[in-house]
Amino acid sequence: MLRWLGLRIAGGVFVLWAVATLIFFALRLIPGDPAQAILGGPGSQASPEALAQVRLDYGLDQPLAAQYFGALGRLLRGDLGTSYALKTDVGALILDQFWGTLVLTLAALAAAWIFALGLALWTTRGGWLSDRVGSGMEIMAAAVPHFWLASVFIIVFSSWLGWLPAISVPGPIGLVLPVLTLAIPLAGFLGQVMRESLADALESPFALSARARGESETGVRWYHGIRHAALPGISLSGWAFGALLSGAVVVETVFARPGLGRTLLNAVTIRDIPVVTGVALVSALAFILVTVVTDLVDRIADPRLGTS
Amino acid sequence: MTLSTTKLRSSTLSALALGAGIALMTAGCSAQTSGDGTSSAPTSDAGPVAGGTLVYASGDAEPTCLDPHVGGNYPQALISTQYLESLVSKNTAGEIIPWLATTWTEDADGLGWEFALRDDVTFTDGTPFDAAAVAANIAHLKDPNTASSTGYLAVGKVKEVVAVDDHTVRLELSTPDSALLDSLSQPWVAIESPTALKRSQEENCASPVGTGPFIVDTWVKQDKVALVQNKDYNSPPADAGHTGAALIDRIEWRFIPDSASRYAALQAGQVDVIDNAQPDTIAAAADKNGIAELNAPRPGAANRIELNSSKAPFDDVKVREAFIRAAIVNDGINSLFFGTAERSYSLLSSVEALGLSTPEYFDTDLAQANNLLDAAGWAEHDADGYRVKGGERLSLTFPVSTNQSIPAEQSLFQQIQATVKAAGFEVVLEPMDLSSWYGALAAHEYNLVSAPYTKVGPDVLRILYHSASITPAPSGYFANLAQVNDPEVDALLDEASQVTDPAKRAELYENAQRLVLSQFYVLPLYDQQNHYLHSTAVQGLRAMPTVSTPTFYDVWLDR
Amino acid sequence: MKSKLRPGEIVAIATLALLAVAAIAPGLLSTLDPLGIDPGQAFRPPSAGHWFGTDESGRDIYTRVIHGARASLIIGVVATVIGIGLALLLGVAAGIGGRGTDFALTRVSEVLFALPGLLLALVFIAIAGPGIATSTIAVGLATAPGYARIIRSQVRAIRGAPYVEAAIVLGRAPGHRLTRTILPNAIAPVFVLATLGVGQAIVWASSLSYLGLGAVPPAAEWGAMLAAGRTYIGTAWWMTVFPGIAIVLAAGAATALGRSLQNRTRQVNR
Amino acid sequence: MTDTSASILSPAVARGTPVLDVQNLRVRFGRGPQVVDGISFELTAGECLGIVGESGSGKSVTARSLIGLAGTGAHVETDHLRLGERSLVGLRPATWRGIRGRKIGFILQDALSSLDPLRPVGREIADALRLHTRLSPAARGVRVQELLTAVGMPEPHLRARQRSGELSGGLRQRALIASAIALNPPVLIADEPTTALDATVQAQVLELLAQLTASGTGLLLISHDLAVVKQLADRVAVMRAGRIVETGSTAEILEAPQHDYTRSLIAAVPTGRPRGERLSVSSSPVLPATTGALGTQTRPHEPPVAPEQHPVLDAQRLTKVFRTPDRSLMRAVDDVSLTLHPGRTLGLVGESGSGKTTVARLLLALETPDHGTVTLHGEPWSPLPESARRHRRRQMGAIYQDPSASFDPRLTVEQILTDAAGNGSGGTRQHRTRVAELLDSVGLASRTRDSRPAHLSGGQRQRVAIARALAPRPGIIICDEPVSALDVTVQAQVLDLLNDLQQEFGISYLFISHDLGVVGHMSDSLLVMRGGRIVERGDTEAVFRSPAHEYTSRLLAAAPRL
Repeated sequence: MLRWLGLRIAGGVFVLWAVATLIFFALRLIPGDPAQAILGGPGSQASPEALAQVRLDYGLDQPLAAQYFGALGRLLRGDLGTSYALKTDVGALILDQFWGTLVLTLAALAAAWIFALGLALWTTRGGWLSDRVGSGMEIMAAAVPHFWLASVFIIVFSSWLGWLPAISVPGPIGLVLPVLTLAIPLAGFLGQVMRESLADALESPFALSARARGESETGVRWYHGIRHAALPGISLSGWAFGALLSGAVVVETVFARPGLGRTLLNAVTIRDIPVVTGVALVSALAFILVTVVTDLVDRIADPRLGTS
Repeated sequence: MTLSTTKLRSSTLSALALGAGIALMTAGCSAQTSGDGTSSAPTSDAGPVAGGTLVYASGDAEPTCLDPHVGGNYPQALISTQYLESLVSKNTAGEIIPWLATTWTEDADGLGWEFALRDDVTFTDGTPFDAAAVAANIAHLKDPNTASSTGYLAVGKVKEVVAVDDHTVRLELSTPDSALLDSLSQPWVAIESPTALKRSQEENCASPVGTGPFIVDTWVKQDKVALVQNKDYNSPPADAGHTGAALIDRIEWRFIPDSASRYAALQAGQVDVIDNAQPDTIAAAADKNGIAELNAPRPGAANRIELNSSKAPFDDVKVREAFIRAAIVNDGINSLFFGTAERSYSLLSSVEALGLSTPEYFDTDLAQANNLLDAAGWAEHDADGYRVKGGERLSLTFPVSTNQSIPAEQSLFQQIQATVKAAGFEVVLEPMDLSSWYGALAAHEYNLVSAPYTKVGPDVLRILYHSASITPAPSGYFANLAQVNDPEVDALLDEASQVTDPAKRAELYENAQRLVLSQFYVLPLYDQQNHYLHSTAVQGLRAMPTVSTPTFYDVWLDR
Repeated sequence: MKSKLRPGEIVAIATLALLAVAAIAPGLLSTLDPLGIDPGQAFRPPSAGHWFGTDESGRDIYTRVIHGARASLIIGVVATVIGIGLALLLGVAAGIGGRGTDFALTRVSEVLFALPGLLLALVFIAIAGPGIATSTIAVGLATAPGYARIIRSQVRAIRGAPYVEAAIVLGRAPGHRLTRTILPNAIAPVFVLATLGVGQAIVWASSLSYLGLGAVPPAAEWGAMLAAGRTYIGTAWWMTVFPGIAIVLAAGAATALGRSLQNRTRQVNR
Repeated sequence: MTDTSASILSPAVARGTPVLDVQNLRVRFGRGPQVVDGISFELTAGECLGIVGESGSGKSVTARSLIGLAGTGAHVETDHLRLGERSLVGLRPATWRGIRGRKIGFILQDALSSLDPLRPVGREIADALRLHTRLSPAARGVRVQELLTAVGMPEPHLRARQRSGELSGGLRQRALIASAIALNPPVLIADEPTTALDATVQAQVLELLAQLTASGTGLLLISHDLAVVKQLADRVAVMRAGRIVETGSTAEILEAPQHDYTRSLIAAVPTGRPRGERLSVSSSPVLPATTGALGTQTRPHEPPVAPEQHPVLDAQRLTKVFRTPDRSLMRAVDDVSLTLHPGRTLGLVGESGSGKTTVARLLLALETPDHGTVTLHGEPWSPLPESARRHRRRQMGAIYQDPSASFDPRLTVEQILTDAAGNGSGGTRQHRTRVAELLDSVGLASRTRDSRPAHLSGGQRQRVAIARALAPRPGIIICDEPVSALDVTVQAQVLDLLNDLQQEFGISYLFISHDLGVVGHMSDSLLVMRGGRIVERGDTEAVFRSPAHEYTSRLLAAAPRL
């Protein structure tokens, strides 16, 4: 297990390096002068002297290779650089924004899990109709764009009913709509997978064994079904987390929540390269951690994985 | 008195219904559009109450720096109006009035200005306000490291700043500048504490220090800026509603980019004031109790489409006229803006007293457009119904900034696209983000473009239509997007910027405007829309007559 | 094994057939001009004259939804083809290559996978400029790593399958095994994957449209219509509801069909 | 069994009392045919009734119907169904649940899939107690320990916390039995309880079941394997196509079978049957006949080629080391040498995990040996680069345990055989003739040529696999467990077919199986493998007569025989 963990960590470090490299060179392909982005962004009227000064200060006059290794060196020391637009430390900036997104995505992941599992347990093999209805709901949910769902929620729950705030407010109440918006499409995806796995489990010999032992259908679902339905959900959680980060870009914009998604969108719009790089690295890191954790949970939940 | 046409219309209607005089007194029964920069909210019977927190929701991009010297855009002006003050201000009649400067005189040759400063004002960090502070601010604006764009242009002609004594400052100019007072009234040249300016730019951006009624307390990026009351405040402009400290304790300045969320938050009571209100919500809010509107068109240029005359096909005035004659704008404005915007036939905002309105150049006439195009050699049509000349399709590239053009405006462009098709124009709309949009302009990859420009006074004409403004900054940016390169226009604008005689100045500007308009460089649409919706609990809200930013100094909360 | 179509499959196939008609011959379903503006008729709610109401420029939304099928389906299909095409290159190369190739290519797709899809799309659009073509490619790019993972495991599973070993025992050369045995078997499930992907690609592209980076107005495209109508959601719900339903129906029908194909292949292989 | 376990395991019913009485049980699914078509039997306390039948005979559905779990869409009817004095007809679901596990215990075939792989086995056993008693969780834990001890589970407290995947097959089956007998049910239904187990483990489990009947439980033992049933059953019912064709005491059935089908079942058992004796009844209506050019009833076995000739395949000191998931090294094959002579069959027997499949893969050069060499027809074979070997591949064929996985799922039988027969593309007359020839030689009807293997029966599939192996006209065929997934009568046919083909074509077989009976029947000489090593080798008859190694003796002793 330790050796496995070590390999995973080494793999993670490699992925981080590759992400940094990829993003570094990809962002160099974006048309536009980084010095311009530093000096007030598009449309500003920075003087040639100021641009020259900035190129010198930020090392933009150096060859690309030197810039790359410089950036890599700083990265190794944990320095993500300075935001072009905000002139602040990217690491600190991202740290500020990270928690909001983390809370949002983890809450959405949990909610999606509960919805998906609940719906699957409720409708699978409850008869032809309920199975169809359940799976239809999942397919529909998975096909709903976040921004549309968010709008509908805002209109219904904020404007018409006035039950929930339309924008982020402190406390859990402000999380309800953003989390629902992120969770429902994801629940559609997870639900489809969980339903399949649950249906397999409910037809498997061990379920027959349990019934032969006198277990009720509810009992079979509760003691056996849940675990098997959850298993593919756990494996998918790494992917789901990445999808949630994408969704967070939209959801944070609609609900005016501070967070990495909004930071990313702003940074791309104004070509704030260090911030884009930083967000990419942090998302990759978060993704790697989540994957390692889910793999770990997978292995604990399902000993078959360790041996096969 | 400068009233917007909107105001004129609504008051006229009211007057017809209720009789002159009473109409204005009772206009507050429901929320109505008023274009004079004061809110239409019903006035409360109770007197002003001190205290409370106001939540403001901005739809603009969050500024990257709270110091409007750095860069200098409208979102910065909006927020800095609450904590920074300028030397002079303007009243609703368009006259310059004292603020941090009490009196001023211009030298006979127009090359020197002397300002007497208030001697009882202190910055909120304790630094006294004096002549040295003014000098430090202008130096800060002119320092390339500040990277000022707007303020830098405003003080462009200031050669030297001399502190005559502690509370008298003299500005030496390189050439006379008739727009100097207008320029100095803008928030982008507001006066900041010289002590604070000595800090790093990162620090100064996060908490600029001024003399205003509020103080920047904290800035949580992507979330909000918290402003707190300046208890020792004593320097309101001459047209303010009261003296002493502001009435509310605190402002939470939030950034809600999504217009539907913003309006929903106002409806649900999570925010008190929103800006960039969309036309349909303004119309909807008019029927709602508890929500009022503040309409404050921005000064400077009207919103307009500029026709790039530097390259084919718009290098031919006939083609430009044909386009303008073919474009049907009014129907779209009526339906898309729900009566919240009035068609403009002027280069300048309706709040600019010297604006020239020429509806005669903008009659739509498809037959004439067709004739003009035939005459210009675009006589053939291709299979899709577009005109062609020498194998080239009459195609116009129209980059649209999704950050700057609101959805209704983007829809209007689509309608123009559809209507000019009847004359055989193909318009290719290219929505893009701000960086790409500036990139397209810098690369001259456009035939049509709509770019807002806010500046106090008619001097904006010089920036937008003088041939010198075709020369790009190092970033590639240039303001004369129609690429008007007319020595006659240049001469008129140069002279107007230097004369001191108001009548002469007005005449010069009128001639310049007529020249530009008659050559069909520009299709004016409407004023730069600047609508605010607010809860009726917000009392005493008004927009500064300078650049129409709302001020919360007189505001109190009737909750 | 041939079995009768289930009602769900019939509904899905009927929906897709209708969409195909709309995409190929929209004139059969609506005679109006999807781009024809009429400001005097703006913001009309659904009525007998305008089944789905009109939009902010007085265009008939029903007509636009019908005409939007082509653009949206093209976006969905092209983005999926790009995504799966890239994934095939990556996945197949990883699946059939040696240990080293597999390791390297798996890391590559892991790297892409570790980046949120929207980030990849945003960066790509920033590089290539916005528009319908770039956003389609961006969606393809963003979805490729996910497909690559599935295809790779598919190819590896097939490569280790007894029937491939049987081909070795029969003395088949690696190239022969690849083209005659591994690829044909690996690609079949990819088609299923593709039907699932089309719906998702449409949803992705609509999100890019919402962020202002998608299809160019006034082109009738569902995502762009949805994004445009969202501004008026409080006052003209029909502007978002109908294109929204179209997206959900198209994505849902494609997904439903994909899933039932998946189930059928599974049953056959059992 | 210890004293404690005896008390734990005795149901409070006197021996000889009827515990289960079934009259005219009929089951069908939906509008389908009767899967179970009117069967009747009675089970008394302490008695074991064996139900023997092949796949599709309806024996499993019968078993499930008895506990009301025939499955969705099943229509179950009986004249009467009594558990002791109580009728089980028309019970409500809740009442059924009170009976299952408490009054009737149920043991399914494969314990790996019949125990939830994600839950500790202790919990699975405790579930029965949770459902039917008011014991506290702690008390349940104690009882689980007792039960595990009673079923002979070593280190019960440790095992209770493990999941089924972590247990060996035998221990797993014990855990499953423990969960079924937790409430001392008077009736125990065991559906193929030992099918997936190695012979030695099977013997242990059967012993455990015997102890249960000895303590008074009525056992309904369902199996396809007469030899297994013989070990335990007092009476046997032979089932076929939903009906009981013959019933009687075990001795009567085995020694004086009345029905043809029973006779064919008995005849099909290879254990102890001399080499060359036919096992199948060619007129058997169950499957397409194996007649044709090859079909004669019996043919005395004569090695067609003299053993002095050069070996066709020779392996010297093969060693293969694998890395296990926990990174330790495992010598899967350790210093194995073997020689295969022309026209002869070399048997390789061993239990699961003994390394016999790895030997097959080394010989087929699908794995490269870490040490040792393989020589084919006197020339080097492995290790060699694959490209040097490829053109000689056609000299050696292979047949696998699971034929369905070994066919490309896209291909039809004809395509598979055409592909195997030549390197060119199919469709020519020559190819069609060859396919017809191959189908004929394995006794498949020519209409199967357009089917896909997935749609054929298990026996037909294995015949296709054999046809494919024959297609390149190889001199050697490696058969890895070729019959272990098949029913006895089908197994008999396939084994006969292999023998016939050897007679006709002079093919040499390496015949690998865990089933000593099958290997004994098929091989001229024999290798016994355990833990990667050959522990015994020699002439088959000699080994059976006087095994030299203790392990071989144990295997021989454990193998059920008629």
